[in-house]
Amino acid sequence: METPMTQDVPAGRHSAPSGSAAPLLEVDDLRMWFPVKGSGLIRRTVGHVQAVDGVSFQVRAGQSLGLVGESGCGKSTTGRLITRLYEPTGGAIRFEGEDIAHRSARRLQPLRREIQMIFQDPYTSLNPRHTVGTIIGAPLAIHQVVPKDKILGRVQELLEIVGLNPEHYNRYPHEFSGGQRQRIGIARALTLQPKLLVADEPVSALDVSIQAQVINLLSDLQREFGIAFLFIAHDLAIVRHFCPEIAVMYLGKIVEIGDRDSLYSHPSHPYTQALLSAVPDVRQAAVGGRRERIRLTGDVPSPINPPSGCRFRTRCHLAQEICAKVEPPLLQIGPKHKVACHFPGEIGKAPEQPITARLLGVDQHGTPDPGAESVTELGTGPGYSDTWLDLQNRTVVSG
Amino acid sequence: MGAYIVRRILVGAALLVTMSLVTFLLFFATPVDYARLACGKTCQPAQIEEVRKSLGYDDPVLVQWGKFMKGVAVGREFPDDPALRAAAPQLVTECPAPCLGYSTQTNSLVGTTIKERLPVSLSLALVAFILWIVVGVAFGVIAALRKGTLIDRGIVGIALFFFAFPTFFVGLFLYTYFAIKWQVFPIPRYTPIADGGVWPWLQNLLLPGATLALFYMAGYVRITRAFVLESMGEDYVRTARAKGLPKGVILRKHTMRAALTPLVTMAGLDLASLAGGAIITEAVFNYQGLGLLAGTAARNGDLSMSVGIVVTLAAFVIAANIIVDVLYAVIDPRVRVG
Amino acid sequence: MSTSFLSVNDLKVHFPTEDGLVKATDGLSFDLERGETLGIVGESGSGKSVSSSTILGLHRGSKARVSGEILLDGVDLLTLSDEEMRQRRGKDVAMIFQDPLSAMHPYYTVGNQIAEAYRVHHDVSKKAAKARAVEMLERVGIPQPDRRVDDYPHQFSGGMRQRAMIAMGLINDPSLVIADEPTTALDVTVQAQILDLLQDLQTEFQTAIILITHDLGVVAEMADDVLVMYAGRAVEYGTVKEILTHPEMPYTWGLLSSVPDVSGDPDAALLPIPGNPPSLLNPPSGCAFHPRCTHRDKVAGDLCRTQLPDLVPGPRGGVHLKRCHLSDPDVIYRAEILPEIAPDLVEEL
Amino acid sequence: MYIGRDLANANRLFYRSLVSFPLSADPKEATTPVPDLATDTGKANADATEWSFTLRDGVTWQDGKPITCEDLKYGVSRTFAQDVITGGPNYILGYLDLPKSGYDGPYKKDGQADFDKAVTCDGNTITYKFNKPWADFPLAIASLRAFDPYRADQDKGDKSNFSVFANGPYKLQGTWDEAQGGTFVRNDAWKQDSDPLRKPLPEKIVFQQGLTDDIIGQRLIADSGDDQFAVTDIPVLPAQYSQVTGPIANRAVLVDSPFTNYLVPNFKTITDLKVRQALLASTNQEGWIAAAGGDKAAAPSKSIVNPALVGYADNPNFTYPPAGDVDAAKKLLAEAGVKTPYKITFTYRSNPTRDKGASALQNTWNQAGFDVTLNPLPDTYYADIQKPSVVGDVFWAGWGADWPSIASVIPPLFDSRINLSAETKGQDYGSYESDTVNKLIDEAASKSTVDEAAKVYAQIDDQLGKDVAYIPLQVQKFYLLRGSKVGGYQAGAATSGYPDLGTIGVTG
Repeated sequence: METPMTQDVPAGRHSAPSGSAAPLLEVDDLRMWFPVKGSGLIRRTVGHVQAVDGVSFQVRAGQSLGLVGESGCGKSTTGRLITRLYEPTGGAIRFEGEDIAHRSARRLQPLRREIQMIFQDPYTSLNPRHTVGTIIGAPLAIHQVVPKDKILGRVQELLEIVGLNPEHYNRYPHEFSGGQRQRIGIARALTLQPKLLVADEPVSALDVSIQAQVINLLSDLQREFGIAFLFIAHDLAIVRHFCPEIAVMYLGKIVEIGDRDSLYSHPSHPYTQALLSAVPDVRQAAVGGRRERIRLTGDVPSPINPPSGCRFRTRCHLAQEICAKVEPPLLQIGPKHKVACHFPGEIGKAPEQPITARLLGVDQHGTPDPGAESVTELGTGPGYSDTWLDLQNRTVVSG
Repeated sequence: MGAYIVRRILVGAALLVTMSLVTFLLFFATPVDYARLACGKTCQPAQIEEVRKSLGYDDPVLVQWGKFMKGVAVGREFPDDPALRAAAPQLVTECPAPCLGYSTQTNSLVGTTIKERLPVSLSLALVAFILWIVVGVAFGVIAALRKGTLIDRGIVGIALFFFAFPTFFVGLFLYTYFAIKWQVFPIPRYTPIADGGVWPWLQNLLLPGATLALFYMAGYVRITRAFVLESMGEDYVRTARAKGLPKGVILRKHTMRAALTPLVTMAGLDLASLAGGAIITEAVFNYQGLGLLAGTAARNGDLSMSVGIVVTLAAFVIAANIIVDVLYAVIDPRVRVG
Repeated sequence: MSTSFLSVNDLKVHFPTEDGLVKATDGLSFDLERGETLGIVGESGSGKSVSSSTILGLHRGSKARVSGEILLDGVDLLTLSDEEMRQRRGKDVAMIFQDPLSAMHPYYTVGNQIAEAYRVHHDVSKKAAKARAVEMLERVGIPQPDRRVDDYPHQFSGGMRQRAMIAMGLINDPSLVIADEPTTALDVTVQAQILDLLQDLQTEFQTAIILITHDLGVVAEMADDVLVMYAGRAVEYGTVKEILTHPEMPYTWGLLSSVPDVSGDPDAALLPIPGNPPSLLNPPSGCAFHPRCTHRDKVAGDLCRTQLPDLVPGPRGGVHLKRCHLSDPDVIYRAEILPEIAPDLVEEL
Repeated sequence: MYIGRDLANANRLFYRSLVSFPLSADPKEATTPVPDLATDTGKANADATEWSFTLRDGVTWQDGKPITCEDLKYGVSRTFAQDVITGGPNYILGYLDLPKSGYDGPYKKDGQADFDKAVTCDGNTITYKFNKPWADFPLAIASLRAFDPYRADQDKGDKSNFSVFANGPYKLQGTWDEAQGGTFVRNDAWKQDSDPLRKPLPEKIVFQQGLTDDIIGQRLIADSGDDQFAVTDIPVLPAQYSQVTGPIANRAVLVDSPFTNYLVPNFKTITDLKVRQALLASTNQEGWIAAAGGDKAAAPSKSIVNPALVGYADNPNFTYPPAGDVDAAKKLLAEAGVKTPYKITFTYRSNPTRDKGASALQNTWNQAGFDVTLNPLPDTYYADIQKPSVVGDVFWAGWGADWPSIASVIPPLFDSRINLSAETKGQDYGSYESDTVNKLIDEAASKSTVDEAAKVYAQIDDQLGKDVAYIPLQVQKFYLLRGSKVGGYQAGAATSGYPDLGTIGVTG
């Protein structure tokens, strides 16, 4: 067994080391199916957009989980489910051990203080008719956490924290630049000292030079206040920079999840590999021309009728018969690394036989094989177990 | 699309039923005793009760509404009095389905009266509509193309001027000067096409039409101008320029089509609501359209007529909504439904 | 006298507004050869889009005051009549816009809009133009082009729309294509496909491409030359390799260090550019970047604030122009910037 | 048909009555009925409970058939079919000698035998039997159309309202459009020698309805085209008075209308006679009239009875100057010993003119020591103020007599027995209740001649004045324009102040 695998995951620069304590947020088999109405006389539900379909992950207190994927993969829906802007179709959202997936609006009220959201568009997410002071102070007033006469002081404190002039509390959003507006959004999210921030594309609408300012601000806040982040973005480099753990989503499912190093240096799902290879790299200037990359063909299929078995198979160069028949489980292949693929492996090292067949009780074509032994201890729930499948040796190892 | 239209029509019909009920409820919610009004000034209480009974106002509201709905569905007789029918059948009025009721104040079937009045309002609405659409849109486009110039400001200013003046003033002004003093136009009097052909019909409609059009025109000038300006700033217009298309083609094909689409909605609904009559214009020019009829019916407490008009107008507006939506789908492929 | 295919000399685009004169582009010069790509980078409002749409003559009919020279194949586009320019627009010079959903007319089919671009410059039947549109859609990699040609833009996916946009831009085989943020709104995998496509077409037709982007990664992989713009002016200009490996202007440093690197050290710092982009209405005196520049102390006196530096060759010489008063930028970059943003590269250089 | 001008026009053009008012400009003469279809003005028995008329020979309907006594009887009978034909002047229901409940008209014929006893035909002579004296019955016949003949075979019940089956010199051409009007042409079946009253003058008479008052004024002022032959019953608007000058003024006439405006104190709230007298004393008729448009619109009145009515006399109690006497009012309030300012609410039917008039009244009342709150009500005014619950210490009202007799003024307005009940105040808006007055009303009704009755009515009016049961405001005037080519123009009491279509011809 190679030593690096048994080592602790290198913690991110700004994040506290992960403990063994219960996670702050645990999402288990989360599903969000939006009904699709037919166009007939009676508008029957003719199908469902399977926006999120069986997603599981954990976020520990003060930690960051990055959620990446292309548009329509379900990452934003996941964020909205966790802030309970939607009620999920199925699965559990455990926040500090309690399932909040189906809590009533009234009982969610205290939770709204703990989980806050930062939005992508700093232009539309702030009410143009309210002053910045009102916008930031509103949560304080609603939740009655601070006496009325103290609200202004707290607002100014928050403005200072996010790097804005505290004297500008009586200005309106349009008087600020895009970056400043995003800071206002962040200040509003911080008002109630949340434990978890869901940041949905917090910088993608900003100019490059401003993006870095906001990212650094978020890092500082996380370090200072110990806030956990669910960081949703399509920019792989920014997610890598910000999050020590990252999940890659494709068509409503997590296809690969792991610590930063495992995922970016040893991506084992063909989709992750394709995604990473497609990112234009400024360092290529030294070499000139385009980088080698894995070309994906076609578009992302419709989430209304996703492909059978592995959802990525229609665009995958590794796909075989089994991929259409059996959905690959999210299999742990390292201490903090899981992948959902029948043929996982780093580029060029994919196995020729499906490694999952035996585990799933099927033969290598995906046909049920009663003789195959089913290995049940390799769970697919949220979090990581102490045992995993070593890809090179095809053995179960424990750390 | 077919299913969509059918569904919309069904929803519209349900809406009509609801509206008729609401009208009934509103009517009976007013503190006025219409039987007392109808009875006249020397009425004794017993007579009032008799009148109430003969008007059918003695039943509970819902029963009256139920009778109305039944009339719409299968027709009715007025008065619904078998004894009278046996004694003096000439006094009983048949009202075949869809029966909108019988007005004891105009002594006529509501449906018949509405049918008589509708062409007046429709003619007026149509002429006004054509005037304001043609003139309003044309000036709106000119203003947009000459944005910021004197021409632009002049057009918008004049439009606002007419908008600001009350309709009855503009109407009286046009009537007094163009018809009475200068006699440019004949004294307006509704002349059905059947009576004198298209020209007298139109000629008589020009003044009231213009009165109405002047009011609506202002809105259309401004909206057209805004839409055209907005459309001129759209990325696809820039794309069209980048392709090297000539200015005229860009204006016609790319700018105008997008700019005028939202007008379809406005225009359709405005036309539909005008079908219900423009009370003030009709009053000034003595055009006995639905608007005046509705006003009189409301004033006189003529429930049957009021309900009939409300339902007719609602039908127009609902129909216009459906047509506009369908038109929209034809114009804008994005809103096409499967 | 330059003999380049495209030669822009001292281009100025000024907009008189109620609040004053906006110098969107102020004294811009660059050259571009056939088959080559120039990347123009900068923040929003730096003048990159204005400059390129001026090349296309899109400023005509607006209040813009334009001066300088835009020589395309020796002809100064600014001296052409409106009609002459219109005839070249879309034929000799084409533009590919970002956000194709809004850049395409929602009411007309994709095929109609592509064919329209062809018919306006070629006297052909509608049918022939449509056939040509199908051919172009096929060339840009749209599956079943004969069927998709009758689709509306909203029925296309984002990537397909951008392909259609490219098909529209290239249908007349233009010798110069201006691509304005052609991949900004797209996912990375789609972006890669589009960039591949542009490159393939360029190889095939020897098209000169001006690629406007804020993504230095895209520039690194696509462009031969790069022009960095700030507040309407070029602040650094040269070959991609030269500029991106040895940047000499603190603004370029800022752009490089604001964006994390997907392949470098994951723990490298982000060094944001402080402050906000300047207003073009009232740009800072001297070097427009000086209020945000963390290196201005290294220049003697008040030079950065008072004097606009010229766009001149830097100390490394060659095709590398920079507009900065710093005398030893390369040293500073290697000593102060690189160790922070790419510690792994310090040794290599 | 129950609108003054329609009643008058109909009589002049197409519906003849047993007796009619003559074409006269003299008010006295114009309100004295003369024989029309009947050979004389009717014969009454001693106590005027029975009236007989004999039809003239040679009178026919527009289809040439003679008018019969049965037609007259049928016409009266229709009024009883209240379940089919609603509204209209229902006096006959109270007068005709019939059992209380019973007859329901000629259609269902319940109680027909009773009716046949009350109204009898003997050849060409019709006899009406009443349960009480009806001295001014001929006035009612001449004014209302309820006693006109009606052909049973032309009866379509309620739907007959706008159809005309004529027996006068004109008949309806085509149909009558209730909103627009209609055109009348000569009735060939009408014979001049059978009609002592009418002369066919114009060939054709076009009624145009629905025009706004403003437009009518403008058109008559402009006097162009067909408008030169036009007459109208719509008075010139005060705003247009300034345009009616020079030759235009020659085409205008100012006539008294049968309409009066008056105020009623609420006897339930203002119980003190002195307070009512103070109110009366400080009532500013002049201000009210000025608001209405001045002397072309109205004149101060001295009684609720219109001067054009038979037996009119000034009420001796209304002697204060038209502008009111504030000092006298102050004194009366002081005598009443009430706390001033004395709070009252003035309730009236709102329109811009009356709003102005109301504030003029308010002004002087306030000066006199009242504290007046104005309570303008919408169009449903009359129905509203009949309810005992509606707030008001003083109510505005208007009245026009149905026939030119005080019998159609005082009893309907002040007989508490027919008006007051738990649910309604009827027309007795002030809840005035006086046994004296009720008794006198009975006495007046028992008089068999109009003149005798008039004397009793004068007594009643005096009593009403003493009690301040009402405060007179104005007699409405009509300032009427006509086209320049209208001849024989006459408007007056016979036609309720409207232009008399029986005399109008065209000139030039």
